[in-house]
Amino acid sequence: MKETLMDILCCPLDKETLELEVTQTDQSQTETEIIDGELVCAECGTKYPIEDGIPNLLPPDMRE
Amino acid sequence: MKETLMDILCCPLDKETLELEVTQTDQSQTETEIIDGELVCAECGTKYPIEDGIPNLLPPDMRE
Amino acid sequence: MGVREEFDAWAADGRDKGMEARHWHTAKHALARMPVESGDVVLDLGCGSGYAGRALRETGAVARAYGLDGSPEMVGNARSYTDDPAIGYVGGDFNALPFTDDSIDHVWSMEAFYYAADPHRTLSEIRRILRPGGTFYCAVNFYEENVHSHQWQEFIDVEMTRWSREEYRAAFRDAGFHVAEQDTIPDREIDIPSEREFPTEEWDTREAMVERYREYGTLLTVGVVP
Amino acid sequence: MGVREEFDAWAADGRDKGMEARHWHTAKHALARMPVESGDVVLDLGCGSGYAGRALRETGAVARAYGLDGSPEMVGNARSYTDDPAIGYVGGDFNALPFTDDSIDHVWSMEAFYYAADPHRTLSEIRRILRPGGTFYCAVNFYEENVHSHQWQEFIDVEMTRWSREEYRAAFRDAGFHVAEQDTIPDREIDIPSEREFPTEEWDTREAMVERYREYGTLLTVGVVP
Ligand SMILES: Nc1ncnc2c1ncn2[C@@H]1O[C@H](CSCC[C@H](N)C(=O)O)[C@@H](O)[C@H]1O
Ligand SMILES: Nc1ncnc2c1ncn2[C@@H]1O[C@H](CSCC[C@H](N)C(=O)O)[C@@H](O)[C@H]1O
Repeated sequence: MKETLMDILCCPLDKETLELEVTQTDQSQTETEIIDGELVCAECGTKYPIEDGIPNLLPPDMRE
Repeated sequence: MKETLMDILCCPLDKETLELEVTQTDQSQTETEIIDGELVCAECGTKYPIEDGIPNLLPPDMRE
Repeated sequence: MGVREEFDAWAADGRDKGMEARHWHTAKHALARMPVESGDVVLDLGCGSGYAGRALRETGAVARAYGLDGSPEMVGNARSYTDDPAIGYVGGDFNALPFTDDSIDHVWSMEAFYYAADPHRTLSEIRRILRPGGTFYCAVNFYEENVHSHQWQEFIDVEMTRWSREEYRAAFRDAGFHVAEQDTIPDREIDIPSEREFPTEEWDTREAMVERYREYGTLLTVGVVP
Repeated sequence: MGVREEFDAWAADGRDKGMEARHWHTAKHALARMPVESGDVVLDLGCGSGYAGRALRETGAVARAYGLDGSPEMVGNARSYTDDPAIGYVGGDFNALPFTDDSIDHVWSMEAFYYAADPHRTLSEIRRILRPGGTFYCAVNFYEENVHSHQWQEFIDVEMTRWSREEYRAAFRDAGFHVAEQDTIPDREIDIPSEREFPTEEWDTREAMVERYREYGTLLTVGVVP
């Protein structure tokens, strides 16, 4: 995912702001691609994984 | 024209209420048809003819 | 010459019916998209022969259908083609619509809007008479991208506004509409002669005729009142 | 079984591409109608292979295109088909959209909406994330009037909502949308075998297949946020 996506993303549960924690990026592209990391809701603390460049914002109970 | 049309008609110039003056009707239909008459603006007094069942709401300067 | 003289002449020599037949090819597809409910009141601006209102009534789609036209001869013809008491026709001009605010559910107009003396004013008049959520279905064959329509002005004694797709969207928004859809509807029904019959009186090449009808067809812009 | 398991399996065995090919026949006509401007952000709900966003970007129609899907395998496939930096895909569920209020210009959804666990809630989520004037283009082949679609539920392990045309309009309005358009878009491209090849594995009669594709096609309902 690109960081520009953060402009419009929010926590699916309470619609509050997400904080981005980056573990791995790919700088080879024009815009930096976030490959691995986590999105954390500033309000409820729920964590959403970013894996293989894709943020998974399924509510935790639907993830598995 | 049918009298129900009066629900939505107004003077094209100032959008005020029109008053219906009926000269001739046709009662042979389910709903009375107004064949001849006049529509008069309650505000500006402009008169619009009803002829052969058709109200002519063209602004006076466009009538001829 | 004005709208009245020009189109009174068309109506008098039967061109209202000719237009109806040709326009129906694409108009019916646009009409079928209108989100009408059975209690609705629909108004056809520049109704010509008045076929759109009759079609909506015949399918039972709407409660009442009105047509407005600047040509008394057109309105007279339109009235003579039906005796449905829920259909009415009135003489009137696009610049000064004789309807009260919020009184109409949906406005339809086919091949007529661009004759408006002041199209921006006509749009704001349409917005005024529509209720919130009401739509304006504006269909035109004469528009900028349709290069084959450009010469039409030569044959008609009323000044025509030739907007592009984008200009239609912008003008709708300026008048306070949301733009919900814009589309070109192909005319798949018009008979296009085989290659060896070209050039015809009207068309230099078959490609041009195919492009005019099958590709550019009718430009539909749908505005919704917030 | 849920959306994830069902559609992860579809994605894993390549059915995302098969759907794209079939759905494109009608989807492209609906997409072409969207009133997009070049700065717009569009979201595809239940994006599958993600073709809609790619198409809108390839024609230069929009600034950014995002796709959301409940199946991580689908999203993974979709991402692998493009490296346009203005396209992004996210995992997520229709019931809890991870987008801020008023953040999206237009929402697109093809053959996906009716899988929502609570379609009324999904509509109000869509309305929440769209800006005023934003549109929801909702395209479905599975709907009440399309009798040939009724048996599809048997083959899919996710509960499907089968609304009629009128139920779609009513639900959109309940969620606060204005309904701007409703249409059935025929699939003119699917190959329909000649009479003597019927019955086929899927179709008893040629008439039924013609009705399914050429007549019922894809139901499109367009909602606009006031
Ligand atoms: N300014 C104006 N006010 C009212 N009617 C107008 C007008 N300018 C043109 N018209 C009417 O618009 C019509 C255009 S011809 C199209 C007729 C019909 N809608 C059809 O599809 O066949 C004519 O009947 C003409 O009289
Ligand atoms: N509740 C839900 N939330 C998110 N995605 C869902 C969903 N229910 C179904 N989907 C997704 O919707 C898609 C339906 S298949 C259609 C895919 C694509 N729009 C196309 O036209 O080909 C699947 O990818 C499925 O995973």
